[in-house]
Amino acid sequence: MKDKRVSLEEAVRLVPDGCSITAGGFAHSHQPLGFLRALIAEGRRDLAIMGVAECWVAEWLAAAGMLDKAWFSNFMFEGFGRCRRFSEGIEAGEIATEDHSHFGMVMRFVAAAERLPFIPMLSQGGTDIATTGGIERPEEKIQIIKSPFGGEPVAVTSPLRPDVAIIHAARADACGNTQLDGATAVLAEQAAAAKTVIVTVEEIVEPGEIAANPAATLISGFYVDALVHLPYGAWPTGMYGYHDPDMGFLDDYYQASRDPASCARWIEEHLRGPADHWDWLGRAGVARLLALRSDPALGYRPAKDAA
Amino acid sequence: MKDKRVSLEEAVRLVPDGCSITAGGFAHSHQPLGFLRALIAEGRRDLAIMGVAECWVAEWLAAAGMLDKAWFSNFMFEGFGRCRRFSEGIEAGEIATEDHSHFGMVMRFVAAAERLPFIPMLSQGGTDIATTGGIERPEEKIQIIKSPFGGEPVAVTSPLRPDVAIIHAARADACGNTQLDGATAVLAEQAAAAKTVIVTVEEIVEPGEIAANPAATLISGFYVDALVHLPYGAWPTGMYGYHDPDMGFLDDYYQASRDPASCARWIEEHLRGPADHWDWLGRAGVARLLALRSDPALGYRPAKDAA
Amino acid sequence: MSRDALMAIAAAREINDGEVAFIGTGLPMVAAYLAKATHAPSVTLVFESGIIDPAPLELATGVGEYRLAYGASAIRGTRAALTLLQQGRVDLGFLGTAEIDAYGNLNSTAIGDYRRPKVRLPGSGGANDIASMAARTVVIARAGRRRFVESLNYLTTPGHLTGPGARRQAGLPGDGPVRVITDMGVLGFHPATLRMRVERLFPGFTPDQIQAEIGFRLEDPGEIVTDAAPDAETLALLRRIDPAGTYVKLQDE
Amino acid sequence: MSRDALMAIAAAREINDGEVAFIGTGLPMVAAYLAKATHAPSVTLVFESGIIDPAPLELATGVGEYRLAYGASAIRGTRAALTLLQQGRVDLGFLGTAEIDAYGNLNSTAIGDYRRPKVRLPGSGGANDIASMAARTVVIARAGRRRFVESLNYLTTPGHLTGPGARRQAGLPGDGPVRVITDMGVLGFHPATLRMRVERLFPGFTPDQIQAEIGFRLEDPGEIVTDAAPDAETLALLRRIDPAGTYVKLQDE
Repeated sequence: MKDKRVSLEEAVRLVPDGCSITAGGFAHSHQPLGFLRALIAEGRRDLAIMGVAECWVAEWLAAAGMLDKAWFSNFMFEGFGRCRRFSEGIEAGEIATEDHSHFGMVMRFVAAAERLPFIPMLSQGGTDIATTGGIERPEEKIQIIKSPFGGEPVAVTSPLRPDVAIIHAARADACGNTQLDGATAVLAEQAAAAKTVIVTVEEIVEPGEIAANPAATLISGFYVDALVHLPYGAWPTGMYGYHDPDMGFLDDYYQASRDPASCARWIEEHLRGPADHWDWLGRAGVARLLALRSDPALGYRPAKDAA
Repeated sequence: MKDKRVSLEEAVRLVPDGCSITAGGFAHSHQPLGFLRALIAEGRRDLAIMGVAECWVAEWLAAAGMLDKAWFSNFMFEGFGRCRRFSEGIEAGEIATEDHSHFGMVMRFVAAAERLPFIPMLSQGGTDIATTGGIERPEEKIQIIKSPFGGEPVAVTSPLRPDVAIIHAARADACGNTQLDGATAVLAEQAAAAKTVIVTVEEIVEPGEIAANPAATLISGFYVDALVHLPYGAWPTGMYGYHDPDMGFLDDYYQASRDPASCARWIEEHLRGPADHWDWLGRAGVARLLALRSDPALGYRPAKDAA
Repeated sequence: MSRDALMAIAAAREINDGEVAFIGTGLPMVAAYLAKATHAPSVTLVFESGIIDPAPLELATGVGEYRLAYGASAIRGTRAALTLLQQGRVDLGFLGTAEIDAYGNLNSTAIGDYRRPKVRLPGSGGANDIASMAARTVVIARAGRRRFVESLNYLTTPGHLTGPGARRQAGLPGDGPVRVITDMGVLGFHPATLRMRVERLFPGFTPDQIQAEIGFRLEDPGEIVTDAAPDAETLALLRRIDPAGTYVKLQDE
Repeated sequence: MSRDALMAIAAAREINDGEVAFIGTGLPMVAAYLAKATHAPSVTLVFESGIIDPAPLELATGVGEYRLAYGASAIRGTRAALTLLQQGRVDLGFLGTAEIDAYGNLNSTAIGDYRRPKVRLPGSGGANDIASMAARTVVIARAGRRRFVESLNYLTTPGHLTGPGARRQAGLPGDGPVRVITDMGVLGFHPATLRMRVERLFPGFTPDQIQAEIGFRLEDPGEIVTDAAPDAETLALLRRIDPAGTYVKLQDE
């Protein structure tokens, strides 16, 4: 395999105006927000998201006015509430949507990854997900067909291929053999489905460290186009085994997002303001970041120790 | 979850005459031969195998006169040659066959496991695997249909559900949460597809030992019907991280299998002769078994140390 | 006695020992740990994040939250968790909703026109998958005429769709909802029509009080059970599982 | 100079740097490590057992053999390995065979009638999957009229099937075989008919000698290259990779 390491700036250039992205993460965990901040600071237009649960990516793209379309299954802020800029963007007709179940999105990624023109699945049938199109015509997304073997009705869905996957993970070797601890969300399927794959990681390690636990390799290097060493690249979302989500910082955004004007100021100050990744982290401050660190025996920071 | 532990004798009773079995293993690795020996000693008739690479299970069932039918993709003895009793059983018209590619077998297991009436795949089309039936009518196994989205031709295959899966693994907790080190072959798909799942393991461990590496759990306890503590349960095939295959013992069988009469004597002596699992291992002898043990840093026994 | 507590206890009652239950954040998580601590010690809990059978030391505030991973017998990804549903390995799932109709169909997508909604909601997530593929489901929804509606704005998650036979025609393997747990009592589905009717009442409520909060006509009930007030031991357990009352307050506000 | 060595060197030449190659036991494994040690240091090797990109300390005697696992960057199961083929991530696969026809279709299933064969062979294994789904394949087969036949007893593994267009109609995404490496030289496929023809000769062989060992008429060749004898460095590398001559003997017997 080849060395995939590039700078954050080089990786950001792989995301052009008008492209569709999918991003790793689940709820307040391992969303590639370090990369996203750099992308927003750089500025892009007319992006589409194809996502399962990367609520912060969808919301910040919407808040930055960069999001046009969303193929997705669920974006909300667990413990807070709705993604306000994203939801209001849809209500205002500024963001077009195509809805799915989680499994529906995952299976469209799988079909795209495996070059299958369709894939059967046992959910989504009988609902408006299957019959009400927002971007596609419904019959392009889901159909109920009869099994060629027994004639039973079964739903089939079509492939959906994002242009770029952006994933933050725990560690990789220089060739991009990538591991993540804890629940792995949809990272493997997203990486396999996308045309271009960008991985940011907490640590770049020697190949021997990957080979020491080869069963944990989630994304092999041949899927990866660009690898960026980006510690705290998920912050303010968390990174299992490294640090908890920064609920205070997330709440700060959530409060600002209730009002379009205050939200715009927040985006300007926090996402477009920092000079680079280190400035972004530096403004939070070392004490704040280190206070989030996981207890290694638990994989998280117990309540009694919380920052 | 519930405690799944039973004795080897109780587990053997879960395999009735006339049933179809699938067994874990790949080449000379982790085939459930301790269980198989007990099954052969107990005696069964008219069994079917649904297998990918469990050559020793197929061969010994054939040699013991217990095998009627085989759905499979490849049975051969890597480094030795053909499975003689199995192959000659087919040539004599005593064993009916249904051929697949490896991926074809795996996808039929996946379809059965996931309740899908069919599953699309990109191999097997255009060949006699798709058009020549040995047990099923060909159109029951594979068809080429047109995608309902774009009209492209794509092969679909039907589900295949074994009655019993028999799997030897490294370790499980009492509830049957099962782990295997090294390449995991088709174990997860076989366990998910079968109606009844029997797992034999080198070690039964405390739940905490499973929870210490939860990403390595290959088969969750709710798939498992019976769990048997059966050290060296793969012998004379190997167990990655525990012991190498016993190539001498395997070769002893292979040489005997060249002739039906000598093969029958071998089966009688070695498989039907031992009183129980401990006698089976005891006849091999402690020194022989321990000489196969893996180097823990390598997961195998390097050539210079080989028994 | 809080309505939260009554709902959590009613939800826990739906879980049988030895089953595999697919659990979301919030009240179902509290109910699941209540069941596990009482009548269903060998239930296996599965979460859509890919966490299977954990033994968390503290109540988690989300299905992907790190404290939920502690002690899990398996951790994978979302596809693996959802595939358990497709495999038919999940006996029971819990669902919440913004709107529900008489057949137990749910809307968590949009109020108003789909393309230009008055209120955009979060979307299905795993709800449609649970409702389609779990052997049975239980909906948890406080009563109210804006929630229990004659006609949904958008059908996100299948209940019994249009009634008997409709789920099979749509290719859905699970049997659909068996209960709807409200804050006044528990509704079930009439076996012939698969439309909702009252089955159990929480202490102090009447069928008419429930009907008054439901925007469609409930089927005539069969036999109705009235629950007793929960005992002190159960309430103490709830307090231990959710000490801060994050999801289940023991006193109504 | 052994024919084994010439075949292994010809096979190694088919591997380009940076590619993902699906490798089976035997001569292809030696060829793959020869390529990796010379012109293709960043090739990724994938094995059907689920072992990806290993760095074995000793030559393995099988794709599931434990010494092959050493240093692997990923280890999964067979489904994951075969799924790489379906994903189109595999550039190249190697195949062996008992019978091969003019289109590069292979038989490794049965000689004689399928249901009552004269000789039952091991069956497809992963060969059909590699041949169907890898971007391209290379067949390794010693010449001989019982191997290179006009008509197969059983078509296990697709070459170009019946010629141009046939693979697409059968739903096969890969482009099929590009080379057949024999012990006398290397055959390719005529671009218009997709039937076999001579492309390269090993030192000392002529096209007529190859035709004499082939049971069907080869297409007229285009330009034919004659290989030089391998250099000492390459032979030393082969010796280091396979010291016992398990798969590649350096002297013909």
